[in-house]
Amino acid sequence: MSAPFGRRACEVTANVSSGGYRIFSLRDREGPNPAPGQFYMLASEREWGEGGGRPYLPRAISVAEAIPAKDGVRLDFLVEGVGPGTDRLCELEAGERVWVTGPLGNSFSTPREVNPESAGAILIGGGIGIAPMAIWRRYLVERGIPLRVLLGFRNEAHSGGLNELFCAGGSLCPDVRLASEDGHAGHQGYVTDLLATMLAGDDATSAVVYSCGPPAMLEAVRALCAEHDVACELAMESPMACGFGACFGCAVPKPDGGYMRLCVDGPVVRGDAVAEVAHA
Amino acid sequence: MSAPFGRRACEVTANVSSGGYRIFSLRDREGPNPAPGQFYMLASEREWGEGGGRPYLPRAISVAEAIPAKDGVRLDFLVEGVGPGTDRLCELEAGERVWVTGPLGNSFSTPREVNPESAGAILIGGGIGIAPMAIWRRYLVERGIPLRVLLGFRNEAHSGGLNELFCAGGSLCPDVRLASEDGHAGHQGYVTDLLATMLAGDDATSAVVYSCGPPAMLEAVRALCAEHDVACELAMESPMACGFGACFGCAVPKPDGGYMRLCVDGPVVRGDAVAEVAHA
Amino acid sequence: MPEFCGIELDHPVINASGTYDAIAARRIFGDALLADFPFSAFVSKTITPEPRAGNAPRRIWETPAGMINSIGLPNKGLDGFLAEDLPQLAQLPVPLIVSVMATNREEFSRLVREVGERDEVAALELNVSCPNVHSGLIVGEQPTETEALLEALRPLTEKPLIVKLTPNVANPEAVAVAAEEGGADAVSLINTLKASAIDPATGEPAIAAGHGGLSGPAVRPIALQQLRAVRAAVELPLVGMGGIASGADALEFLASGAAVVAVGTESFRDPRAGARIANDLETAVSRSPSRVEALHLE
Amino acid sequence: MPEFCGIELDHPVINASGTYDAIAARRIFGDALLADFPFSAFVSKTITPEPRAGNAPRRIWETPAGMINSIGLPNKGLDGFLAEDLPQLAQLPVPLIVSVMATNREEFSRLVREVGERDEVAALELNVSCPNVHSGLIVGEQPTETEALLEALRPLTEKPLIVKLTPNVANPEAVAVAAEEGGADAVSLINTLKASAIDPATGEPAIAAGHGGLSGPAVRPIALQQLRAVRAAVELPLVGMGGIASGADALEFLASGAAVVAVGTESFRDPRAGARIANDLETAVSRSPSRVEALHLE
Ligand SMILES: Cc1cc2nc3c(=O)[nH]c(=O)nc-3n(C[C@H](O)[C@H](O)[C@H](O)COP(=O)(O)OP(=O)(O)OC[C@H]3O[C@@H](n4cnc5c(N)ncnc54)[C@H](O)[C@@H]3O)c2cc1C
Ligand SMILES: Cc1cc2nc3c(=O)[nH]c(=O)nc-3n(C[C@H](O)[C@H](O)[C@H](O)COP(=O)(O)OP(=O)(O)OC[C@H]3O[C@@H](n4cnc5c(N)ncnc54)[C@H](O)[C@@H]3O)c2cc1C
Ligand SMILES: Cc1cc2nc3c(=O)[nH]c(=O)nc-3n(C[C@H](O)[C@H](O)[C@H](O)COP(=O)(O)O)c2cc1C
Ligand SMILES: Cc1cc2nc3c(=O)[nH]c(=O)nc-3n(C[C@H](O)[C@H](O)[C@H](O)COP(=O)(O)O)c2cc1C
Ligand code: FES
Ligand code: FES
Repeated sequence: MSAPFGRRACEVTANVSSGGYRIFSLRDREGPNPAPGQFYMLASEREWGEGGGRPYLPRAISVAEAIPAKDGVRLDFLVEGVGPGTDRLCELEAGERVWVTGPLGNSFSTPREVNPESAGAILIGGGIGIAPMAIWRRYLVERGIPLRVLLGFRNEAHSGGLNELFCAGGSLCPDVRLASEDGHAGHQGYVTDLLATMLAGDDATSAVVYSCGPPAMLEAVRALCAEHDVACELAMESPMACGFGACFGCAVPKPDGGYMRLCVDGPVVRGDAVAEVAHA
Repeated sequence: MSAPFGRRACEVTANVSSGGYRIFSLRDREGPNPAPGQFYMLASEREWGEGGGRPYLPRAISVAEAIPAKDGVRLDFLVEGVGPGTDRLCELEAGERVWVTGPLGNSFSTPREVNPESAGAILIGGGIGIAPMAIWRRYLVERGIPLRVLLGFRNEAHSGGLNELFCAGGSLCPDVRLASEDGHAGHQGYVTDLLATMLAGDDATSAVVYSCGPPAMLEAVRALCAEHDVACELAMESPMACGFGACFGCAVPKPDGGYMRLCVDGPVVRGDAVAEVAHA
Repeated sequence: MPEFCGIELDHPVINASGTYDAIAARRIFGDALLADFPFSAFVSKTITPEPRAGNAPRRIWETPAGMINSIGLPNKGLDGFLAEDLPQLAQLPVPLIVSVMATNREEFSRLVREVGERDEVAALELNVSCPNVHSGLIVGEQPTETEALLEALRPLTEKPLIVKLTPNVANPEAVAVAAEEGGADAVSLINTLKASAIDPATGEPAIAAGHGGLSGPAVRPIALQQLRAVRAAVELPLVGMGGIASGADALEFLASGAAVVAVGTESFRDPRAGARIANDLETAVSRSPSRVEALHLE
Repeated sequence: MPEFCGIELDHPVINASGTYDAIAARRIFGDALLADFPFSAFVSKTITPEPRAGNAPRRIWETPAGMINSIGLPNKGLDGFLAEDLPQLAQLPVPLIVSVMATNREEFSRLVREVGERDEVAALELNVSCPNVHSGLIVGEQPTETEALLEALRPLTEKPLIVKLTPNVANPEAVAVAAEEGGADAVSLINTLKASAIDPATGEPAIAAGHGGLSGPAVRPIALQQLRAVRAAVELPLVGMGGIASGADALEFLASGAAVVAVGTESFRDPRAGARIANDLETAVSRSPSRVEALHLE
């Protein structure tokens, strides 16, 4: 389904703090229900490019949850303030308005769509990358598709969204396992350690892996899946000025040379359709 | 007395609407008491030149009243929103902070300083130009200097500051007379009509005239005073980037050719020290 | 109804080359894009004789009131464009202007000839910001190179030829005069200004190519001045661009002698910016009819 | 302690010519200005052989992330400067750099000779953005004019000569090379970019002179790119400026090869901006010592 043409102003209905990040909600009266993996280009109506200052361009943010209601879809976003744009989004107040373009980009494919033989899904998210995993998990659960979820974070200050997006009745959903670099919760170490163990087990090779997180993590996931010959879909990031194919800024290298525009050919990319994920 | 070196952050203590304009107050803990006629360069700490957008440069605003207190001087400003800078100042909220440089510029001279023979003062203000007249009137009243005040405005929507700055006990101060272009209050017509009548009377020629208002009004005042050989001081405006003599942007033509910097050689200028006041 | 090089336009706002991919936008926004097309003519991204992949990322960087880009002209090449893109662009409800660039006269000639003979194409824009492989000089920086190029291309098509000037010169008006003498039908300006930034996270250039071009509101005062200088020097109709983000901005260019304005970077912020600006212009004109005459907007 | 052309500086932040009047500032801010002087050297406003009143107002105009100015170099002329201003500037607690400009070689020579022989003066900056009255060419736009001027001026003083480049050229590096070959000791860049704006209230140019020069954060990416291009072309120490408003901005220039940075427009927003930026730089350096080496800030 196509996105409404142009940007529209949506009201902020809530903004709460969550383990170092913020979760804010918009009421979208005009847009369709987004598919898991899609993103929006967002810019607050005020204090954004006023007179052209920074933040100036809109920022790409994945939808973390979408709940249809009578008065439009409620869109939830998980954001980490890392610069002028995300800082401004973190400060949004209920009642103010945000320019929204989207939903944009492609979305995750079900395990069956990826591989008719597949037995289930492994979702692996890191840091702010747990956002699209939340809506994708809910979608798969609703369809009764077997899944396991691996979430990793550096420390408690980077564990935002966990409670709101992966807990039910006050405790972690049973399909979710955690890893933390400082060991304060779950496995001490990288979340990809959990994936490596899992892929080393027999049953996992028929799963499809879905991942979103920092580039180094995505690259580890891509390499692990390639090694075990497991299909994977990565929700990637790249610098985006427009989000709708206009600027060609979001180029991501393809394995055979050349580039794809991540905003139109992604953000969800098959592990074998992308070159090594660049990371520092 | 010199201004503190550099800009300082002052807290907004109030902001009220007044007949189409706004009056806001700052608590200045570091600066000296300003002299009537002086101005400050103001820029809100937030939403001003963020990333360099407009408003970008600080804006010159005359002090309308200054009340010393234990915790610093309370500075009152009367502003009309006419563009991004004044619009932002109009929106200031109590508790937020404003970058302040000043007090800057020179100040009015008492009638005796201008002319040892002088019997008193005539203050004539128009529109937003009534702001410096308020603090100057209070100063003269406190010193028992005889004065009359003439205030003019287009219509009620441009009469801001009148109640707060020129009324006592709910009614207009007895030394104040009004003119309005639409006739809704006082003389119907220009405030300079009142000045012309007054200067035509015998007693006024020994007065010193003080004026602040739109360029066309200042020019009318300057010409009337020159015609009647009455000394006058005009508080003028010109575009200011810095307010402290650095940019040379605030040039105002002198009668004998050449320019003065209004921020250092003004904003108060003797009527005979300035060329015809440029106006559209 | 403005008229530009004999082309009737619904309003004076078109897009800047390389800042709108109507084919991708249609996929994303559906037929609403066509029903409500934001520009009165569509300018393609610059095409080159052979396909190009474009530059390695990072390609874009936000700056105060603007952005730097070094995209590197990714495109399918002439043949790919004619076969795959042109039929789709022909479905747009507005006239089509194709932007072309090559590094020597023979290749430029091939582009102009093959693009120019297609009925779907209303005009060509010559992007002359590239170095001439024979002379080593950047064509658009040199009046003589520009004039020679125009003289070579002029006989090859009857379609209007628009020369897009680079702003990275001391006297853009000299290049505009050369374009006029060489037989151009219009001049468009400005392209981006050479710019760079350092990524604070690495201390290295933020743009992988080392530098790029600055666009957005930051450059508007420079663009307007170049437009005014060129306006004083040539008779040709001008397409003004550089940082236009509102109807008021567009009016500055129209009041300074542009026949048409182009919107680039602002479309990234608002995919319908072109329509918004055209609409604001119409309102401005109907509010102060005295300006209509001055701006030739009737 | 950075060293620049043999002058010891307390920190690498100086002011941009024409953006700080230390004499007026001292009158306004009192001796606090001297106690806490924001720059490690003071550059005077450009002086000319004869007094100038400057341009008619309106002289300044705010733009997105910047401003346009057309001040027109008001100054007391050489004699007035030496008699009235120099003694006061000599009281500043930092080395003094005097900016000079003339329209022919004889007058430029007189400026350099008479200013250069004053002990109070540590260095001279040559503002070469004016047209040569003999050749009609803008000196700083032409490598040959620049080199010839330097060759004429070089023998007249032993004080360092800094050449201030104009950014309104295709290849600032060619002019910098000419300055180096002519015997300059340093190059400073950028001066303002030609710019204009329309006053929406009148539909006429906002600046009375018709156009002016753009400065402020808007131009920073352009300035940085020109600095990098010049850095690659000459060995001379460089003074980098154009839109520097923070320590992070200054680091971009230092990381790109500037020996010293200059702050202009930002001082209008914050009279102590120079000190703030110097302080931010020091903090940045002490926080990541690995950068110190790269930036030669020790
Ligand atoms: C498809 C997609 C989905 C995303 N989903 C989410 C999400 O759900 N939640 C979320 O929080 N984020 C998400 N992001 C990331 C988010 O878009 C970026 O973090 C955001 O654009 C950063 O903007 P900023 O202004 O906050 O920070 P920026 O200032 O842009 O900088 C972030 C970092 O990038 C570098 N940088 C980039 N540009 C500049 C610049 N011009 N100047 C200085 N430094 C720069 C710096 O190293 C800086 O530390 C997503 C991105 C994409 C592409
Ligand atoms: C000494 C002094 C004292 C003052 N005291 C007061 C006071 O007490 N109260 C008060 O309200 N004001 C006062 N002013 C005036 C105030 O400083 C200006 O109105 C203010 O600078 C306007 O800024 P702005 O951003 O609101 O409007 P601007 O956008 O600057 O525009 C105001 C008008 O000027 C023109 N203009 C100027 N620059 C631009 C630009 N870059 N782009 C577009 N249009 C522009 C336009 O025609 C516009 O309508 C004083 C000025 C001086 C010099
Ligand atoms: C991302 C991007 C890509 C561009 N690609 C092209 C191009 O392919 N051909 C061209 O002539 N100009 C190109 N330009 C320049 C624009 O057409 C325009 O001249 C410039 O951006 C100034 O306008 P603006 O400030 O409105 O963006 C590009 C600009 C941007 C920002
Ligand atoms: C108001 C103003 C006056 C200036 N006067 C001069 C001058 O007299 N001589 C000169 O060489 N440069 C002059 N400049 C240019 C600055 O020195 C500097 O090169 C330019 O403003 C870029 O730096 P910035 O962006 O930090 O202001 C002036 C700039 C401004 C804004
Ligand atoms: S973000 Fe602009 S093309 Fe992808
Ligand atoms: S406002 Fe800058 S010199 Fe007067």
